[in-house]
Amino acid sequence: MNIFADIILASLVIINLRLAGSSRLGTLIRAVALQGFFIGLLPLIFTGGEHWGITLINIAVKGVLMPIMLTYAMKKTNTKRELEPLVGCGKSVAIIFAITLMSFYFCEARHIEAEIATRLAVPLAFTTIATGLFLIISRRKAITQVIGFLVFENGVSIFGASIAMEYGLLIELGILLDVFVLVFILGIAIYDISRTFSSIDIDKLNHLGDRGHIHLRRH
Amino acid sequence: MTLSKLILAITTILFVGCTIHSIFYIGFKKRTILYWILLPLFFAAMCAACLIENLAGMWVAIEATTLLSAPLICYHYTAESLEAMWKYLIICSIGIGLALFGTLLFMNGWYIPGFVFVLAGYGTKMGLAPFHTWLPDAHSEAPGPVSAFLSGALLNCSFLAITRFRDLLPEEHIVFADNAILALGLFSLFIAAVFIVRQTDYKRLLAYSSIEHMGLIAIMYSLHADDFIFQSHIAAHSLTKMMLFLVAGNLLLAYGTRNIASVHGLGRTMKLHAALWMLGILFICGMPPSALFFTEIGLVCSAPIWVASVVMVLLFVVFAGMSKVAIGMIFGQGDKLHSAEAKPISWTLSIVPVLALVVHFLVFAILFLCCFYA
Amino acid sequence: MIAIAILFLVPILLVGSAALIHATGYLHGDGKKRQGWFYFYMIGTLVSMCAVVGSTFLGDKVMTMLAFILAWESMGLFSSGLVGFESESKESKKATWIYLLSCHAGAVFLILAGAFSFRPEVSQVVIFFLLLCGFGLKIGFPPFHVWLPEAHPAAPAPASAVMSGAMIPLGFFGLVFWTGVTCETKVIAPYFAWSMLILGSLAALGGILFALPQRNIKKLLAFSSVENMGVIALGLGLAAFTYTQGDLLTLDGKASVVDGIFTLAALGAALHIVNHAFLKGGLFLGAGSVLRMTGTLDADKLGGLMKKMPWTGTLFTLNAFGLAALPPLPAFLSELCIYIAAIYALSQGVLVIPAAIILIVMSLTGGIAAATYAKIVSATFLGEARGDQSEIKETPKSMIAAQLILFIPVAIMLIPALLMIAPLWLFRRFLCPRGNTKPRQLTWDCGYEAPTARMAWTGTAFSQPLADTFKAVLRPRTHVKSTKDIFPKEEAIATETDDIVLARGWNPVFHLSARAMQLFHLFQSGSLHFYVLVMILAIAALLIWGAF
Amino acid sequence: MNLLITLLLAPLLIGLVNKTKAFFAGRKGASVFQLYYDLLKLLKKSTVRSSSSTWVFDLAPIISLTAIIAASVMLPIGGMKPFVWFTGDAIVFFYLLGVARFFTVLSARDVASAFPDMGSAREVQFSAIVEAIVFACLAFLALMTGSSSLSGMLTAEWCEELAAAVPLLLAAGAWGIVLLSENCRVPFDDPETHLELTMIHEAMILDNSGPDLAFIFYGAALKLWLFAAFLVELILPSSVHCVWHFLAILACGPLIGAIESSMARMRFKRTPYILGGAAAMAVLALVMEIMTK
Repeated sequence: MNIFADIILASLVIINLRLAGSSRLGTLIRAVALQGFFIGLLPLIFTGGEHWGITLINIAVKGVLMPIMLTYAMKKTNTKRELEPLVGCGKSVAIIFAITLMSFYFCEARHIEAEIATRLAVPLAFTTIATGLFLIISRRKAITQVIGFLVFENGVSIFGASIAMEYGLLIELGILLDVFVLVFILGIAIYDISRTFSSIDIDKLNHLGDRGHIHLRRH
Repeated sequence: MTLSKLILAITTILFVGCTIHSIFYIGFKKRTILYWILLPLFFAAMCAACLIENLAGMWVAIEATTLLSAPLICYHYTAESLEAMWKYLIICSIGIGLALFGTLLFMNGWYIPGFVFVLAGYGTKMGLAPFHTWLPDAHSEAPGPVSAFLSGALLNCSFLAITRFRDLLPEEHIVFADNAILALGLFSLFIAAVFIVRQTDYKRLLAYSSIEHMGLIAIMYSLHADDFIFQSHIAAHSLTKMMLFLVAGNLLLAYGTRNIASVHGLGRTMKLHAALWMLGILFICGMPPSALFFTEIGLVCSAPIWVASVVMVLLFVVFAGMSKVAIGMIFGQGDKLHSAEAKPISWTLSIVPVLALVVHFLVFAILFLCCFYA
Repeated sequence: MIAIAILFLVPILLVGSAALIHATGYLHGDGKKRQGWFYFYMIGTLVSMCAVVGSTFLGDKVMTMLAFILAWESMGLFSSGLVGFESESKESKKATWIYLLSCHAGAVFLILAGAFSFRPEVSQVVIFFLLLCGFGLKIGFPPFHVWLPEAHPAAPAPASAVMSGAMIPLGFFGLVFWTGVTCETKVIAPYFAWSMLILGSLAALGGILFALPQRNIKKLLAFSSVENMGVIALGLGLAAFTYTQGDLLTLDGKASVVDGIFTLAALGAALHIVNHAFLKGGLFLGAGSVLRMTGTLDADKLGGLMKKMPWTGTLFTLNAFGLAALPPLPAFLSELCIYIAAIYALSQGVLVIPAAIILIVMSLTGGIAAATYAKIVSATFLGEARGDQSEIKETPKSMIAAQLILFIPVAIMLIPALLMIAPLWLFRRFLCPRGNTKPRQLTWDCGYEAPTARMAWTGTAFSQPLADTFKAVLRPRTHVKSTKDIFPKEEAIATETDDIVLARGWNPVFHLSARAMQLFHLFQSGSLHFYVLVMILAIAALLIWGAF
Repeated sequence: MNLLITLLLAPLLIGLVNKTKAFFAGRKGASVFQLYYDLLKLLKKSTVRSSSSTWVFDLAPIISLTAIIAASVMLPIGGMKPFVWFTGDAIVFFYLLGVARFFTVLSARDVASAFPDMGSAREVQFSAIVEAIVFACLAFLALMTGSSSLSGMLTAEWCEELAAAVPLLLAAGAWGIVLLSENCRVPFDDPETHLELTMIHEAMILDNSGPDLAFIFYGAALKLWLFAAFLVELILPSSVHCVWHFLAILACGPLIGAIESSMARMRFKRTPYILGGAAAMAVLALVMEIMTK
């Protein structure tokens, strides 16, 4: 089965680069949906087809439900593109590529793949987590940040799947539910933010902080 | 008493206190339904976090606390509170995600990186610097009882999570773990001190004070301070901080501003609240007869010399910042031009703070007397 | 030990009760309405002061230390309430804050010293210096004296009386007691003696020099408290120096000499504590009476009060006379003991250098002190009124009664003095042919017919020549409004003397450190991107640390 | 015995000073006993008091004179034991003079006039510094003689070599300056001027009259005597017969007169420098003594 796993993991690398390189929100959502779909498949492949149920739920939530919600939020807030990312798309791709190479190199050098189902999985998990965090740091739109968070979460899932961790069904579902609710709340918040700030630029969210200014606003 | 039971008890007491206070502070209206649904759920999630032994299960519960408390923070539904909620959600979720990653690494036998991610992840939730950045925003924007609950209960629960992982570490890694906790604790203390000096917002001030105490708790834990002292510190901090946040909420209600410079002469306008505020701030700074006074002395006695010195200096800076605020708000009539008018507030709002103070005082008086005679 | 405790308890109780009696008259208006708080703070302060003394009898070392720190801290807290009791303005709030901070800083040093005293790896010298800082903050050794001239003018007068008369000397009590508990005499005696000598000299000279140009009565008295603490420290220091002579003695057979020096110096210091309590307490109460009746403490705006307030004026004058340590009043006796100890040491050729320093420092201090008290008495009570005083009358009886309580020791010593001046008085009264007649005339003033009160010198002007001699230290700020036109117009000059240690030492340090702290405000800049970046960097740092 | 002589002869010293000054000025001058006549005349007059003044003004001359007399009780002259002596009486001696000054200053301030104020301000300026010089001298004496009482300190002996006498001479020089300053003589003060602006002591007592003024004059004369006696006892060995001691004290009168006639009063701003010089001399004497011990 490892050949399938390797194919999936290799395509995940490409998805990561795609995520870093695109400024269209639609593309990003589609990429993250595809990523969710592949990651949903991973446990199935690694464990030899035991957990059909959880796989289906996973794919349904990560590959379908959440992308739909994000698309809905995107339409509601009328945003199509990530206009001025803090790090440009070309540079982003380069950075993610460098991170990918580095994590592969480190994992190879330190021989930590010994018990892992496939030697690609651990470096890929690192890369995906890094991509998610990178998106959160370098993108301005609230939706992109949510996408970044999803990518980050997916990275953790890759790792979880690759070490064949058995949480038990309940906890698996719990984790999934938490992530889902989180994205749901974030989606609502995006809508509220766009209404209150008339934009979903995260840079507009900088009223709070300690820069010696005085809060005189009344509630 | 084990730590989890203690934290469970504290959480319960705080829940009772905050609920009673909410009856007067929030009231039952149509728009407060969500508040009344989420508050017990939030409490339930915290109880779950204390009770579930399974590490991944605990993770689920703690993530649930984030989700359930986020709308509570956004209760006022202003631009600022929305911003606070957003930051809270993003930062804490990343933190919690890291904690999950850490848990996985940990379970797979990679203890050091696993512990680092767990520490960072739950440390985010606990408010250890430099992962604390959501905390001042969320605490200052949430309504009084919610801030009290967040600060007094939630932070402890996350701390509990860290201790569980620390206990599972094999012998050879414990030194590193303790050192890492100590470093984060000291840094939290430092960051709190830095932001408390010249603070302009009294709720943020309390938030930073929470960071300070989380730092202290981390330091005590990492130095294997006496259990009694360590647990007393947690309990006393939670009680006092609840009282302070409730009083701060009342002041916000009366003055309509969180700006320290606009509040003057509490001693003449709101006598009871002035006394509560003064006592609360003195207590949280570890002045006698607060239990924190004894626990901080306990810390100094058990810590290495340089840690003790650094902690005392930073605590002094914190005291300098907080006492300046207390004096500025309580004494004098001040400059009429810039000060806000106080609206009268219901006496019922002072029930819980007074009770908290009395309980704190009584419980610890008895505890310490017993301890000394034993 | 009991004797020492009584030595400190007597001032606490007597000054405390006098202050409570005085407060019944002193509090009025808004203060009267809130008098419950005042008495709460006051009694709390007094009780914790007694507790400080009492805690040393607990026996067990740990318990004693804990109880002492507890009492010490609560003493600071209660008295901070007193200092803040009348605060209206930003300045007085700042004074309260500075006071609270200095109290707490003292406790911090004590906690550290107490905790470290159980660690064998910490040297006793370190512990001693921690103790010195902790108690020096209360005593008011430079550079830790800064709270005194801030807090005393802000506090109500009865509170100042208690704080200055009874609370500050407790620092010596604590210092001696704690040093005794935590350190070995042999090891620490030279450090103790030299630090007392140096700090005492600084406090005595610096205190009185800065007292001299002050125009606020209570500020002047506060600085003079620093001076008196310096004198006590000099006495203690000389007594401590005798311990450094231990070995030499047995060889020389000068044991009795050193014993004598020790006894005299320690006795002088102890007596001075009591005397200072009574005299300074009385002076602060008198200043309070002046404030209560005239509404100001600015000596340059007062004058001629003796005619309106004869009791207050007389008591204040005699107390000031006493505190200038002039014979035959009690404070002179205590200083005399220290002087004799020093001069005896010199004549016997032991401890020559400290004794010579003490002699010179104390004499210079005494000379300036006399000038200072002459200034404040004459500017406030003598001469002509510098404003409308038609409304002013003598204070309520309770306030005078309170001052009379503190006047007892002075009164006892005044009896021989009165007997001594009696012959000359009788001579003038009965033997001079016209000694009985008392015609009154306008002040001669070189024949000028219409003198006004503004022609007399103010207190500041009076002290100016002497202050000018020491202007290198005092660094007064002078505001001149002069005209360079051909025809004279209105001109004015005013000088102010700030506490240079606060103005040029602590304030810049505090401001700079606050500025430095603001650099870290970057951490809470409000940018979510930055927050997440910091998190990742921190994790990376932790991982790297863990990897090694 | 010596107390009686002191009390009787003190005004004569002032008379001698004035006579010498008159001689230098080419005048005949008043009799050397003029101060005695003045005192008698003043005692017969009535005292006029300023309407601004209080009991302080009334009692100050009495207190001052009492204090100075009390001090003179302790001074040994010519090897004769004083009336009262004890360890540390030197300190009481100078502090009693301080009492006299304190009340003189207060009474000057009590009349609310600029001239006495001016005088008293300068008085405290000089005396505060002088105090330190005096005590440095005392420290030196105590160290040198090994005695802590005036009667022991003021028993000089013939020195066998000049080097040993250097500290003593330094102290004596400092003391000479102290004498001039404390008794308000030129170059610190000019008692004879007719400009109140330039006087110290005389300006302070502008408003005193009658017996009060007599007390003050007598007290001033006594103080001059005491300082002169101190100077004489400092350098004249006690083995010399006591009559010579008294003659030496009286000889200080012409000496002071000669100094006063040969120089003018200094600017007030400059006088602290002279005092600083005196302080340096006293401290130097003390340090030299410490080094040799």
